[in-house]
Amino acid sequence: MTRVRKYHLALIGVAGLILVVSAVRVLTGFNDLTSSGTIGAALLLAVPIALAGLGGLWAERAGVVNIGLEGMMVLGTWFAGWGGYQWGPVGALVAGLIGGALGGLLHAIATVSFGVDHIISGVAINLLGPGITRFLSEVLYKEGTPAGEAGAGITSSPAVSGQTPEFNLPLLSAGPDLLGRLESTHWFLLSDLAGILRGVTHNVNVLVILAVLLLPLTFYVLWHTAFGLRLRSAGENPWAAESLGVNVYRIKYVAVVISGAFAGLGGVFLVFVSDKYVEGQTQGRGFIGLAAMIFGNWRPGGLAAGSALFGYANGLQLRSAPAVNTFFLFGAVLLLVYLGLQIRRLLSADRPAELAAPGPRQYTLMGVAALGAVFLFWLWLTIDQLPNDFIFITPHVLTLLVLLVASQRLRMPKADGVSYRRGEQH
Amino acid sequence: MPAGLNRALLTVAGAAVAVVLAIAICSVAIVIAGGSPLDALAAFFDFGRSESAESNSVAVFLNRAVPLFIAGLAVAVGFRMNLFNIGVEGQYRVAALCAAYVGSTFTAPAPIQIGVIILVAAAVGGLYALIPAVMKVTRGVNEVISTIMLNYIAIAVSAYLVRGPFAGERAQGQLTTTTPPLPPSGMFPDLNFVFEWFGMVAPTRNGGLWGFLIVAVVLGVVIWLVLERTRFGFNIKASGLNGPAALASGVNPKTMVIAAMVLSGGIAGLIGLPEILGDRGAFGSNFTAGLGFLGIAVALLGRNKPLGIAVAALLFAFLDRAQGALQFADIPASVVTIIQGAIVLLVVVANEVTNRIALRLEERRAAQQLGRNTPVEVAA
Amino acid sequence: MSADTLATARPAVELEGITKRFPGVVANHDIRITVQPGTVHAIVGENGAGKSTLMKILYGMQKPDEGTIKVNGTEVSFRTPSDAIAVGIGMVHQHFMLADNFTVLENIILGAEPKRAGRLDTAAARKRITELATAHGLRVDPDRLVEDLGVGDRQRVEILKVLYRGARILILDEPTAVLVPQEVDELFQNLRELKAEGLTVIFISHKLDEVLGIADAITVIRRGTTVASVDPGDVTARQLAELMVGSELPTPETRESTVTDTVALRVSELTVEADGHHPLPKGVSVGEYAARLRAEGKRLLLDEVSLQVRKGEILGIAGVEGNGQSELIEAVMGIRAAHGRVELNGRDVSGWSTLRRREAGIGYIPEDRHRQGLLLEASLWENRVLGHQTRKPARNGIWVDRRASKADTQRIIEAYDVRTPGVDTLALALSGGNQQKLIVGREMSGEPAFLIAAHPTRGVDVGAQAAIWDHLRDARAAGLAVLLISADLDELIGLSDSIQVIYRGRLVAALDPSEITPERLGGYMTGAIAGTEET
Amino acid sequence: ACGGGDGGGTTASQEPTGAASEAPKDALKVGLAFDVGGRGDKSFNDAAYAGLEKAKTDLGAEIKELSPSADGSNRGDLLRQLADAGYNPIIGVGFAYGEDIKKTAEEYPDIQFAVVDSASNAPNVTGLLFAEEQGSYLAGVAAANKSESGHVGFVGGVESDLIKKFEAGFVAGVKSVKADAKIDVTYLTPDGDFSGFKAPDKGKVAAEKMYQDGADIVYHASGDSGLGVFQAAAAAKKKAIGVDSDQRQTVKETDLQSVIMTSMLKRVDVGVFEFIKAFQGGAKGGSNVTYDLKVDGVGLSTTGGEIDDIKDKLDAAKQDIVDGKITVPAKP
Ligand SMILES: Nc1ncnc2c1ncn2[C@@H]1O[C@H](COP(=O)(O)OP(=O)(O)OP(=O)(O)O)[C@@H](O)[C@H]1O
Ligand SMILES: Nc1ncnc2c1ncn2[C@@H]1O[C@H](COP(=O)(O)OP(=O)(O)OP(=O)(O)O)[C@@H](O)[C@H]1O
Ligand SMILES: [Mg+2]
Ligand SMILES: [Mg+2]
Repeated sequence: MTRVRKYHLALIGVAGLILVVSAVRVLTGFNDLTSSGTIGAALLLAVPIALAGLGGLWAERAGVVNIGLEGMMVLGTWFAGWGGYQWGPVGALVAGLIGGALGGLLHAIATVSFGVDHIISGVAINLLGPGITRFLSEVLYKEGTPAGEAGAGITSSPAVSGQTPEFNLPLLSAGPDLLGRLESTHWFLLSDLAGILRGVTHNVNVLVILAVLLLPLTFYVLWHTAFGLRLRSAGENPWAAESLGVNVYRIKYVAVVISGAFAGLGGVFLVFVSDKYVEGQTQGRGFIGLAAMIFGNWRPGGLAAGSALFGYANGLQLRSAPAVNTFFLFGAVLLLVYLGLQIRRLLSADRPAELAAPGPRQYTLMGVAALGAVFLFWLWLTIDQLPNDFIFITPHVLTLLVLLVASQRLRMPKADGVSYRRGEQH
Repeated sequence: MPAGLNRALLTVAGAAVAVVLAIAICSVAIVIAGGSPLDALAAFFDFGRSESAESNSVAVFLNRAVPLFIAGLAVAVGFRMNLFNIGVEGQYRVAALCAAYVGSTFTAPAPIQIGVIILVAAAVGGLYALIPAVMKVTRGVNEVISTIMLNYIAIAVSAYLVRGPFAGERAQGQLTTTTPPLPPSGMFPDLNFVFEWFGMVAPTRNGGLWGFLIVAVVLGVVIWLVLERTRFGFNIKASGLNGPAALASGVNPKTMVIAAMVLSGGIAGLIGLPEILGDRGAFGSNFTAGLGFLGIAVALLGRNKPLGIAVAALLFAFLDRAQGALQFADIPASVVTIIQGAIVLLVVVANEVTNRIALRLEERRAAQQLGRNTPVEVAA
Repeated sequence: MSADTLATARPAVELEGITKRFPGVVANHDIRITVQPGTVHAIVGENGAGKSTLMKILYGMQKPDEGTIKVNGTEVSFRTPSDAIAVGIGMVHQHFMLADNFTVLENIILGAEPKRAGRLDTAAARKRITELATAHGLRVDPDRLVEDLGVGDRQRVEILKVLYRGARILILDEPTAVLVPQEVDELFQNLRELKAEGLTVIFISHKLDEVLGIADAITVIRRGTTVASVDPGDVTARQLAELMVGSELPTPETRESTVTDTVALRVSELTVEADGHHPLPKGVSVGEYAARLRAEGKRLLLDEVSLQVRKGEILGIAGVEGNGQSELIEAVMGIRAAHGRVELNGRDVSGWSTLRRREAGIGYIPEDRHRQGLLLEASLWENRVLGHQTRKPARNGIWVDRRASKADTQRIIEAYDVRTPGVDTLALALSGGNQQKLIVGREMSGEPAFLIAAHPTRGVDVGAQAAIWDHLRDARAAGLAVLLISADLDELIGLSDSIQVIYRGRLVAALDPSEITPERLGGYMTGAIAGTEET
Repeated sequence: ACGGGDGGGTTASQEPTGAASEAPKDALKVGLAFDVGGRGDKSFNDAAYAGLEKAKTDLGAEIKELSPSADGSNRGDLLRQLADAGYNPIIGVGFAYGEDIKKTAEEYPDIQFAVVDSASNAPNVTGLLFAEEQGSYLAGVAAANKSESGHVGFVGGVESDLIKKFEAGFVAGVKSVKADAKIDVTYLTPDGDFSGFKAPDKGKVAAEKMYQDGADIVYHASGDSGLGVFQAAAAAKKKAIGVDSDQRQTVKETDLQSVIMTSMLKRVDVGVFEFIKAFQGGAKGGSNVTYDLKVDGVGLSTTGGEIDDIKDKLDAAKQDIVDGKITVPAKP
């Protein structure tokens, strides 16, 4: 009941957002705000984050904090590169999954079997991942080795042999490319919708599709299967699960290994994008994925939103730095909308007058909102282009702002991070 | 007191076993790589053949330990109360930059000059840590996310400042931008005289043994006192062990979050100073990065206690120092990272195991006393 | 397992020579119990006597070191609870084993999920649960979140969990500790029905009159071993208690009244909103604001609660858990934001922090000692410092005075008979009763003017209980004002000088403890008897 | 800090100093310290190594090469360890060695040092500088001439001063041909965050945008991120310009090779080798050797022959620079 209402609210929110973005786009002429290119880039950049986030989700829903996602992702990239050059894309996929899963297994052994603090184990894995992969490269990729002949170096693997297929929506995003045409008309709203739709359907790599499908799949498995119920119970109250005959250790092991495999899959994705393993190509995405998961309230939908926001901001910043300025205008419009809603609430006649009497706090808030709107508007008018250094941090700042505003109703699994031992409840 | 002693002995024994295991694991890796573990072992203890090389190696080793130790302290203050300050990395970057710049804008007698630099660094680090703290207490923003984001922001902001407002003059043909150099009074005197006590030649390495080592030691003692002996430290410990109980005891969790975070950030601000005041005299865009992340490992390895952190920092520095020597012995230098990771993991596993044994012993003792039904006098 | 006709002759459960050692403790030693099928079999014993351990062994959560278990005549060996569940044993634990963020349905089916094509078949589960619930008179809504449920509801969920698995042998470990009499009656009614259907119930309780009321057979355990098997018809509660501890059952009776005229604590119009605290609009009184919120249909956790406690008085608050007593004490402590006024010794402390209130002389025995009362992984002396950081003897300038704190901890250990090897022992190494005595001792030190005592003897055995009661009475005689909250109605009636009943956040009745029975009190607490204020 | 393969160069190398002469081949022990990333990065570390190896085969040198730790904090120590082990000369690869070389050189006045990408700052230090802006200028000329849309792009890995040199030269080169050409410039990360050299996905996104907007040639100076630029070019069926080494040869993917119209060569190998050779000949430090167009220390690769048709224009531009008629700016 409430779920449905929440879901509807989210839809309305998204619709409103698209409307505002569209208005801002028309107003400023930065078509990149909703162009299919930006959306495609956002997808490309969001997928590895989302995969790492899914890794975090699986582990933390089972009660194991996984800050070692970054290290597992690094393992994933290396193994994907190594498997990929020998056996092609499928080899990369399998090897990367196994690489990440091995990292997860290590984490599981430390945290589940030995009860080590989850953060410590994760930090250690973040040290080990780069160390081990560097070592493997130094041994297997040095000059004179077969891989070395195939183009490997100590910081990169040979290229993955073979291609992964890409897909289009027939008619709409390829061939006659109806969506593309609609997009290039730059009509209000219609073009935006077309751009967004085309962005997510044009030349989409099979791995992107796989990754995106993993989100609903995760939701299904965790919330609609017996295994998922048991897994979540390990994160909420493992002692209750234990008392009902659930093998909590096994569940946690499975969850953490899958978590590692997801992180590894994120690594595989990165390797597919660059066609080979490049040392350091994860660039802290494990951490960002973790952040996206927390941002998303330990839920697949939320983490998808978090990753999408990050990917979008990152993509837009890379594609069109000046368009980042429109965020000022965007912020101003949002503040105005907020002000409008407040004023409407004040003026609405169907409440007893004394009830509607606003407190000083409310007036302060409205004042701040008004000032903020003016200030942002002024920034938008006066700043031609921000220094590049500030453009780079758009995604990070945006994430912080959204977190600040979306007053936190986050709820993590109750036994998340708790060291569980069979037969010792507290 | 036997219980405490037992616990300590068990811990040390466990740690020793863990280190040996980590070395064993790496030996296997080295053998697989076609090297000889003995060569590797020799490389770790190979401090050079000449006297000056030896002194230099010792200086390098200790100099590396100093920032790691400070970083470990910074992280530990937060971790003690379950506050995950992942943002030490960004805090020290911003702080080092601002301190180096402010220090270069004036000239004063050395104690004042250096004092001001240290204060600025601590203040900037603390202020930068205040951001996530305020976000946490006012809006409930998870500090793990906010500090991760602020790390990225710190990189960009310092890149902007060091090339813009805070930029110094650049020599012709030089491609790194730095803040203006510190005046000589801003450089911390070295501790090379210590080598003479041990009958070694002073290190020729520029900067020698960094004098900031003394600040670090003092800081370590102060932090130990603060954490273990003061009311503030007690409140931090209580908040970390049991938040609701601390709250009920009258500890204001918001104040504690802010205080601990700012203290953590303030300490973090000092991480870059040994290098700046001891050697470089300026902050540049390729200033040593990653100390904040290593600090997490060091703090956790040292169990968030100053003495433990000191040991962990020395261990990490000792291993790091061998990077060159290992390559001379034709052994991949990445074994150092592997050993570090393996030690962190194995030491905590050993800790966990020994802890459990110690707890068993304590419970048994408690139960036996209980069985005898007689109150026992205070164990010291 | 169904009790087939042949098996009726055989005992449902036979435990023989069960021994279980923990490091340093023999929890169970050569235990022998025979439980006949279709009976309610009670097990009684002091705290730490080994009852829970024994039940955990029977439920496969712990392995016995020695001894055999026979279920329906066949010897069994359990590795995990699943093995026990498979032979038809179910257990309701002493502490609730529920995932708060799950629905009732999810909690019930966990581990025995109905599936259809790999998918959770919630429809089938809901149907089954509703059937079971109606068949046994256990009212629950399968789709509510457990965190929104009261203790009685949770208890029913626990029992449903067991029935859902088709258990024929039910173990109930202290199921009544948190229930009010009406709920207890309801539970017993359910148990009798189950018994009539041929199920076997093993029942643990510290409340001996309850035991006598429901049990068909009683086994007494002392210090880990069976000391007697008795027929409830042959013993009185007092005899039973003597068997348990070898001493008389103490009753919490206040002797002469020590109530003075000086008001120590005055609480007026204390109001707590359910959906977060909002500041009062300017110029609006608490009463108006509360009325406004009520008109808007908002829930109030505390609804204009006013009371006063005089020096030398113990004011008891009776109420079913979840009716606002936690909020009341937290608001008085300043842990929770609230509207209204709190005055201590005539001074308005409403705006004060928890720390300042504590410094002004409020002592606090929290309802959950592990959650709010102790640092389990810290030493006893550090636990002594907790809550007294800013006061002598713990404080010395900015430092914690370790020497003085340890010495004072030693004083508490002796004065309150805390059984421990020393002040450096970690708190978690102590048993619950000893932990509680330490907390009571701590909160009594520093001569508080006013004490909040929430469930001061919960889960504490009779001996320790008596000691704590004595301490409370002595302090009262010395002029201490006490706000007592307890689920143990005997304790509440016995100790209090006056009793107020809290129901849905409101004080609904003021009662005289000398005239009230637990049954009537329970009536007020559950809203069965409403509105009439006896003053 | 950018590149993608050891320089199998096509440009003839010339002697930069002309000071080299025959010398006894005994006891030449050359030490070299890499930049972060180290040996095997298929980039300029490997280019430096190629020069070192050449010294080994051609000059009979005994060589030792070391890589720094991941955070680069031990650069100075590596130099000292080489010095203590008796290596002379010693080469530091990368501008980050500038300061460390200076200090080490003061400690070891009897040893000759060289530093790639940074200026000499002590009497026994030789600065091996490369006129990347000049090579980039030629890349710009080539791009402008080959571009049909009059719209080109530049992707820089990290917004550092070194990479800005590339940008400045490229922009100047393009403008010299088509003053009204549109030039998109994008950097992937800020200075200090060196992940921009290892982010093919970001390179791809940035270049994709340029191609979508109509650019038909994109020049990259972004290390491994350049792979993404090439992929974007391949997907858009347009062209890209590689950097540091002849990437048409070093990039192994055949579909990517064909999009690499040319590469801006930076002959670190030549610089290193020539320095060693000069040392053997008795040359002393204290000055810089600039590898510019004049000595073919920078230039364009011609593999694939895609710029053969504009060879005369390129030669003319080159001649103008060599003659000093054109001064290429080193800052954007
Ligand atoms: N997991 C354990 N590890 C060590 N000792 C234990 C453990 N569980 C129980 N004990 C010990 O066994 C004894 C029996 O405990 P048990 O919980 O069975 O008592 P109980 O009779 O249920 O007491 P209560 O009435 O308080 O519930 C306790 O004194 C305790 O010291
Ligand atoms: N899981 C466990 N591990 C170790 N010791 C335990 C464990 N559970 C209980 N104990 C020991 O059992 C003793 C008492 O525990 P128990 O929980 O039975 O106390 P209690 O009197 O029932 O208190 P409470 O009412 O708070 O549960 C303590 O000495 C404690 O150390
Ligand atoms: Mg029990
Ligand atoms: Mg108990």
